Amino acid sequence: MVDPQVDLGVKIGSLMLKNPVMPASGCFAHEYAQAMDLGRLGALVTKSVTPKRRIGNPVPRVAETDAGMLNSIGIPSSGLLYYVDKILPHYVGVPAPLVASVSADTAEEFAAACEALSVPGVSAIEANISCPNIEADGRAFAMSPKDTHRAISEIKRHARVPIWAKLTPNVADIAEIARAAEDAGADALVVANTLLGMAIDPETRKPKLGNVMGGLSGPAIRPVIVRMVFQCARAVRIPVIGCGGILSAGHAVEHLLAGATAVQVGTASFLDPAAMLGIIDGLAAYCERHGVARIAELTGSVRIDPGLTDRWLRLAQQSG
Amino acid sequence: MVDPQVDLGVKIGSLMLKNPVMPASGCFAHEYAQAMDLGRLGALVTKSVTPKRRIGNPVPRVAETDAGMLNSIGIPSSGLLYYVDKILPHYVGVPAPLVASVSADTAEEFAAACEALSVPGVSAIEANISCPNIEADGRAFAMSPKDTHRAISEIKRHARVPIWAKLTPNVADIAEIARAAEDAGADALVVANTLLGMAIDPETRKPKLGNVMGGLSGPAIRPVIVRMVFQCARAVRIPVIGCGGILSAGHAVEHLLAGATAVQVGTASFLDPAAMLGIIDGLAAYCERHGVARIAELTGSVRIDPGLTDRWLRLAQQSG
Amino acid sequence: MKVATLACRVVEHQWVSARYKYLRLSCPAPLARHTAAGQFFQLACPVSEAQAPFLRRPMSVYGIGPEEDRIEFLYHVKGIGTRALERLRAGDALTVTGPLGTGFAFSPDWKRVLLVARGVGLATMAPLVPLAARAGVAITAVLSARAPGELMTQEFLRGAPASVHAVFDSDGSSAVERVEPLLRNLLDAERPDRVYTCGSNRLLALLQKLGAHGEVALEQQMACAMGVCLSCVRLFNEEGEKVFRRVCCEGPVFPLGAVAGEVQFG
Amino acid sequence: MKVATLACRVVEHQWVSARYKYLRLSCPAPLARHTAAGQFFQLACPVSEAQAPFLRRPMSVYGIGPEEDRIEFLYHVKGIGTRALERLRAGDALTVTGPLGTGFAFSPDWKRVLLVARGVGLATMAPLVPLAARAGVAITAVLSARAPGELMTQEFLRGAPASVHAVFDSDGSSAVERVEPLLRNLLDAERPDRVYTCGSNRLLALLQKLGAHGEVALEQQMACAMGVCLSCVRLFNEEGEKVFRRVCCEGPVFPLGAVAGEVQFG
Ligand SMILES: Cc1cc2nc3c(=O)[nH]c(=O)nc-3n(C[C@H](O)[C@H](O)[C@H](O)COP(=O)(O)OP(=O)(O)OC[C@H]3O[C@@H](n4cnc5c(N)ncnc54)[C@H](O)[C@@H]3O)c2cc1C
Ligand SMILES: Cc1cc2nc3c(=O)[nH]c(=O)nc-3n(C[C@H](O)[C@H](O)[C@H](O)COP(=O)(O)OP(=O)(O)OC[C@H]3O[C@@H](n4cnc5c(N)ncnc54)[C@H](O)[C@@H]3O)c2cc1C
Ligand SMILES: Cc1cc2nc3c(=O)[nH]c(=O)nc-3n(C[C@H](O)[C@H](O)[C@H](O)COP(=O)(O)O)c2cc1C
Ligand SMILES: Cc1cc2nc3c(=O)[nH]c(=O)nc-3n(C[C@H](O)[C@H](O)[C@H](O)COP(=O)(O)O)c2cc1C
Ligand code: FES
Ligand code: FES
Repeated sequence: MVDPQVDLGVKIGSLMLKNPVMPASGCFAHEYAQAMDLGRLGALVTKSVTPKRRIGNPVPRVAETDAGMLNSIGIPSSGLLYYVDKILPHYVGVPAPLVASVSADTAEEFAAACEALSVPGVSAIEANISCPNIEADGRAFAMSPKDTHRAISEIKRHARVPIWAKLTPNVADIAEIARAAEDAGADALVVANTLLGMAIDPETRKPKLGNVMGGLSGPAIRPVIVRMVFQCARAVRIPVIGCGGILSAGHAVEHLLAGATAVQVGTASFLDPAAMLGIIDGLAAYCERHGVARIAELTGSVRIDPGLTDRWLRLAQQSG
Repeated sequence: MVDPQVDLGVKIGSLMLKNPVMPASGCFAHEYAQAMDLGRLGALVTKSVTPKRRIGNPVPRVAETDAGMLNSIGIPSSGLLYYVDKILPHYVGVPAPLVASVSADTAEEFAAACEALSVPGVSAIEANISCPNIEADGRAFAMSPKDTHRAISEIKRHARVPIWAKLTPNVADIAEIARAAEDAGADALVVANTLLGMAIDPETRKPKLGNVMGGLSGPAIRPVIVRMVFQCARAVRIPVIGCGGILSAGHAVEHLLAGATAVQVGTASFLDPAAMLGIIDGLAAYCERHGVARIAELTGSVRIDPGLTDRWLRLAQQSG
Repeated sequence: MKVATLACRVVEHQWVSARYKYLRLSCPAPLARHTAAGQFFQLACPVSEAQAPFLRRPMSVYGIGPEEDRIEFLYHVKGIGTRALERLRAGDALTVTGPLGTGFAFSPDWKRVLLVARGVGLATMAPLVPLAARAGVAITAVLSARAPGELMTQEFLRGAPASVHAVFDSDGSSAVERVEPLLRNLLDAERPDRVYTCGSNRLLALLQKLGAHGEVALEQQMACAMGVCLSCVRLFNEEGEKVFRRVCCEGPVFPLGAVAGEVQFG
Repeated sequence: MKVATLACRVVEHQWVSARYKYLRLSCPAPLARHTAAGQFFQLACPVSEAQAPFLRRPMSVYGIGPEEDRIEFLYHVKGIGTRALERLRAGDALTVTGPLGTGFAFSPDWKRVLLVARGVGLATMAPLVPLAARAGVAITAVLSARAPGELMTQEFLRGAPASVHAVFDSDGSSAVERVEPLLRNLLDAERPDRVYTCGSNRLLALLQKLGAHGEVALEQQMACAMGVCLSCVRLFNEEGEKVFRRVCCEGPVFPLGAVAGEVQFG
């Protein structure tokens, strides 16, 4: 189990987590209490809820790919009232802060939903601004710095708990979006949601997802997301929570070194529902092995040799 | 070998290819003649050349990832003259059209390079507009519709062979870039280059690439690229050449069904230098097995059930 | 914890027909005690150069015990994952997660049950056979297959007494028009306390049409298999309304009558 | 084709020390005829749930023949790929691509060669031993290792006669200050026609300092291993200029004197 010598605690703004490992939204629910002690997690993050009831996308909703999977669940939701009445009570007494993920169609609906979710039992809200903005032709809020800024500002005006902005990786310049979210008052960033992908069965010629396109997650995307964590962490002062492709403690360390303060684990839990506990134990073991007293020291401590490219280019002068 | 019954030929604008399989730039050179008959390929695509001599990036230049690899070779190049004098002659007599890939720092340099490469022995030029545009702060040309349009227009004014525009997947809306390239006169699109990524060794804390960030290729990226091929093919009338994550004939079929007219194979050749021949044979076998007389029929023929989402939503009305 | 991920060992692994394979595992936990008929496990099919199944594969328990660390599967070698699974040799390791899902309802007080299975559906229903046999509940089985060689009656009954009706595609006896009177007669004549079915949408629809009272085990594409990801939904009629239910945790066993017609969406 | 991808079979596979393993393959082609000392193969290390090496692993041929379908490797179990490789059992399949690269220059007319090896470097130089032995060229070997248990003199010479000088980290005899006079004496006294080295940058630098005439086998991260991807470059002095050369095809064997000092870039 966790070595008491190593301090695994991290701070996400005003929120203290006993360790940096939490689930990714949509990849966790109270049913996992059947497979692990939820109280050992750094935080709990629930599936995105929408203000209104939604049915979700046609099946098949998942398909496997090389070192990853596609999903197009489509955020089925029973609405906010159901969430507060029926979902939240499952977590009463679990000694880990609960983060409610929210999706909405407009900045105003986002704000109203976050206001409604600023209730006891909710320690922070994760605004899934990777979802379509119907005022921008269905383009995700987080695909535009302007829409990001508007949504987060509106939310911050109404919410009474810290707001984490969950970005989409389907952008050209994630640092620009990160700065817009920070400027609008986001308390932390979650980097990132899934990469938009598609797979076709060559035998049937049919798309593997009922919804044709869906989000790619799992180890396949980790290099892309680690790069974005690195870029965002250098662009903002608020904490970055890394999310993408983490199966093991080593993968979590990679995110931390790139600049993440904490990490979210999604797809890995589908392969083993208790995967997060293994990652927490593995992080403690890693810190011990490497003489790291506080895991927070790892954040952003990738060892980049700043002179390398210069030395290399100097060689170019000498070489014919 | 290839079944004579199946017509594997495809047309990329005015260029006829005897089959739709060609190498991806940077993943092929004449040295592969030691491992296969180059004449069996649909076309030959050479490593990007730059107008001037370049040394390339520091080592390590490659690192493996889950179902893929990162590279930051950095386009070392001996310049155009060397290319025409020393590289082109290797392919004289190989019965497959040669496509020269070019990178340059500005639209003007691109145009001049493409003019200089419009020589006998070069059947088409692939403009690698995924490379940094120094007039736009190093942002790749293909990250902006405007820069794409300017570079391709400039190139088209000077080149005397067909121009393929190779797009970058590191964008929010690839269809927009595809349309800009088509409007500017591109004869075909290559979709796409590598996804920008990064990997860190948790043990040494060092980036796995000397250059810190690099391009992700291999099966890990196929779902993202297939989605982009699908989006581009629906956005333009010029042929789309799919490039990303193809290891097998089945993967090539996936690209064709999504909308590609031909495919490029990169990373797969590093695992087996004769991989492309296996893919060609596999495509012939696939066509035979599925009663496809002409492989060109496969292009864009993914079977999408247009009524599915509607039927699904109708259910939503009925359900509580 | 009710659900665990366990590194098991292959004890036996052999072909039972051209396309079906039998697998017996030894697990580092007394799984047999906690596993019920109709429940399933997620199997981590081995990864190889040729095939790299990423998601786990859901498989019903085909047999439970008698040793408390033993569970058995019977599966159809079909795609990437099962082709990889098939290669395991005795002594090899296999990681499984479970037991998962809600199994069949069964009461030892019943007199007779009717089992209607097709293809690999019999693997899912097989654990009902020893339950019934041990309780002295009579078994009638209607087994449907492509041809006599694929019926696997032995594998289904494993020595238990039952009245078996075999129907085949090869001689036309499995056609709906011919199975309908057979089932109608059995329901009328034997008045089974419960009907169970698995493996065929046509048989399910037929049993619904005949108003049979019982349960069906369903399948759906899964990721988490624990009710978390919402990928495995199917449509049901409940109190006059259409509702989605998660096959992995609200099922895979559902009341026969509740399954909505349009099961083959997508 | 000079270079082929071949599905081989493991004929023998065993530990020769705590960290090194010996592997003998049977190949579906008469590889022994076309493979020269200093050349290498790309090995497709097996993929498993625990580890999924994506790129191929370059490994020098440690032995060639005597049967024309046999090649041998001797490797250090180190990271993801070699840990996966290590698990192969006799009879298992292993895909390799090769032979690759430019090997050592050798002439049967020489009188004596000096081989300076450390660690797994001896695997790369081992095929020179039978070449020299068969041609009657005398062999002097300086073998460096962490401790006597890791020296692998038997594995290196495989019965051939040689004058062996062993040095160790454990007793300080491998320190540069102590190896320098040893090498200087050998070069002066024996006047070898050629010096070969592999496995240690310190030994390479020392031999360069001593003005030894000969060859070194280098390593570098690789992807294609055929000169195509430009990933495997290292820096060389050639005619007063610094130039990059591809280790995979212009090497892995290079003239001793040409290797530029700053070899550990990045
Ligand atoms: C609760 C449950 C119990 C099952 N019990 C058995 C059993 O006892 N014996 C048996 O032979 N089969 C059983 N199946 C079906 C079995 O899961 C599939 O045949 C298997 O997943 C196919 O995997 P593959 O890799 O060979 O095929 P592929 O086609 O390569 O699989 C690709 C993906 O589709 C999924 N998939 C394919 N077919 C099915 C299916 N019918 N249901 C759900 N997912 C599917 C796979 O899990 C995988 O994620 C069961 C399915 C469920 C849901
Ligand atoms: C031409 C050549 C011949 C070689 N011959 C031998 C030999 O005979 N015996 C032996 O034990 N080793 C040899 N090596 C080194 C061997 O290739 C590495 O030890 C091996 O690739 C490590 O793989 P891994 O998966 O265990 O380590 P990991 O650290 O997991 O490897 C990660 C990546 O780095 C690469 N890599 C790691 N170390 C090296 C290295 N030293 N050189 C090149 N790439 C590396 C791997 O190939 C892989 O792509 C040789 C290397 C080269 C270039
Ligand atoms: C089945 C599934 C459902 C998801 N649902 C949501 C969701 O409702 N809201 C959200 O913000 N992200 C959702 N995600 C994205 C994950 O939270 C996470 O960002 C992504 O999967 C990358 O992490 P991973 O590689 O660890 O899975 C979902 C992902 C999966 C696989
Ligand atoms: C080592 C390496 C070098 C590359 N060099 C170039 C290049 O010079 N020009 C270019 O346009 N693309 C280059 N690429 C990108 C490939 O052409 C291709 O777009 C990418 O690898 C995706 O295809 P794949 O998944 O089949 O490898 C390179 C890729 C790799 C792996
Ligand atoms: S498989 Fe995840 S909810 Fe059923
Ligand atoms: S490894 Fe590709 S050029 Fe050497």
